[in-house]
Amino acid sequence: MHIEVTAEPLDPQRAVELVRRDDAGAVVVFLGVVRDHNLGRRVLYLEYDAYPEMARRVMRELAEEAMGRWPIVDVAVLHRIGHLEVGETSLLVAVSSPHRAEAFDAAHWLVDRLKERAPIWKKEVFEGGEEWIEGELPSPR
Amino acid sequence: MHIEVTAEPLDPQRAVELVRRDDAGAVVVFLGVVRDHNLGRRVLYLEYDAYPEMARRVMRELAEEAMGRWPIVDVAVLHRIGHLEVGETSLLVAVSSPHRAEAFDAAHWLVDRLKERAPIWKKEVFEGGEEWIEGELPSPR
Amino acid sequence: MKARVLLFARLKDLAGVSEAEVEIGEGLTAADVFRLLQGLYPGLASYDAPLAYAVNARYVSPEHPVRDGDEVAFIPPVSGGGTCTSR
Amino acid sequence: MKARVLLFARLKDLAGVSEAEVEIGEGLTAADVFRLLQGLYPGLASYDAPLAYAVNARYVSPEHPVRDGDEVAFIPPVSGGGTCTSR
Repeated sequence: MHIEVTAEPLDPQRAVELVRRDDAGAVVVFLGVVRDHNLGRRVLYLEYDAYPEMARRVMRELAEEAMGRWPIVDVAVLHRIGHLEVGETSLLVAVSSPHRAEAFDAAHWLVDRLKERAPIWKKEVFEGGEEWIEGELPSPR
Repeated sequence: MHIEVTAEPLDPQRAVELVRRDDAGAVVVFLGVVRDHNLGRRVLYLEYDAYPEMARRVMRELAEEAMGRWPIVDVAVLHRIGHLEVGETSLLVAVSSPHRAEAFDAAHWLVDRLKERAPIWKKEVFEGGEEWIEGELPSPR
Repeated sequence: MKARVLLFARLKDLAGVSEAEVEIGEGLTAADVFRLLQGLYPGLASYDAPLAYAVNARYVSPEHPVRDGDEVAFIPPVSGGGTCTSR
Repeated sequence: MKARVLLFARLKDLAGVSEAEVEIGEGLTAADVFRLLQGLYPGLASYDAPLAYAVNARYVSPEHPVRDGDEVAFIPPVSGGGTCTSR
């Protein structure tokens, strides 16, 4: 399992290599990418803020939960923070498994949960202003 | 849309670049990888045979169908043929979309359909023998 | 009347060739052309798995008529992609 | 008794600080500490969105007791990942 919160650019080839194993026939990779518009506004760039130690813990716990729920082989979760331009990758999730259905299901589940629970925030800087985007309120469990 | 049947190694970073657009916030990539065992046998390597012109047509038709079924932005389908070692990538499917659920669903659907319909075959060379793997019988439609 | 025939995977190994030009009669179907090939390439007689047919790079039914100049491909069950299974 | 408090995203902008050491009384909950911070940093008084709480990097309920030396984080609704929406 590989967990990373970093200001460096994220590389999908590296994520594939982190999870690839000789006994896994399928790898599914998700990239969350900075879009050029949101809510009808033209986005100039994003700033990601995070509580890095806690974000890593939440990412690790969710990756462990995914590995318990599905017969997958390995998981990598990488989140970029700081200044991101349009087209850059903010989130990389890679899952390897013997069977492709599990890799798709586990990767999709992980992305949904990360967006609900990882203590990471984005500020959109658009033409004419900026705003912290507030999405999901995490709950204790 | 990008369709390729090639004897060259497949690169997931390139597949991401082929489908990434500034208005797509999600990219899902699937890699089919050569596994070191199958049906209880230790696999040494694979040989992929194809009917390349028809494989490209089937891949293009399925990619077009996916773009009609889901609000996705772009699709790349790349299949490698010839000699592949364990750990190498035989199939790369990349889908970009504004919404992640569609990218996951469309990529999964495309991989399932390609394995049913693309005129491509693999010969497994294992310890003690070799065998053409026969999977799905395509039907006209 | 001639057709170009294409053989893949196990069929190619059984026949010992991957493609050929064959003389065909009027009114033959794709399945008829395969039976004709089984006469020309005795190795094909032992092929007992299901078979699909393509004419000019499109899947067709076994009853599809073959015309002069057509490219007829005999398609064993396909197995592209990786070595993952679906579930 | 002291706690280290962490503020993120909009809370950080409203308070003008991202972390501080604060003196706390006995028996305060995570929610009590936030009310205390609203007194110390008046900008926080205008915060009206939902809020989650973490003590020592774990999510807790608003009623969770804060002890000496704890790290208390105030978590506005999160928005990590890309800019794709779920559907």
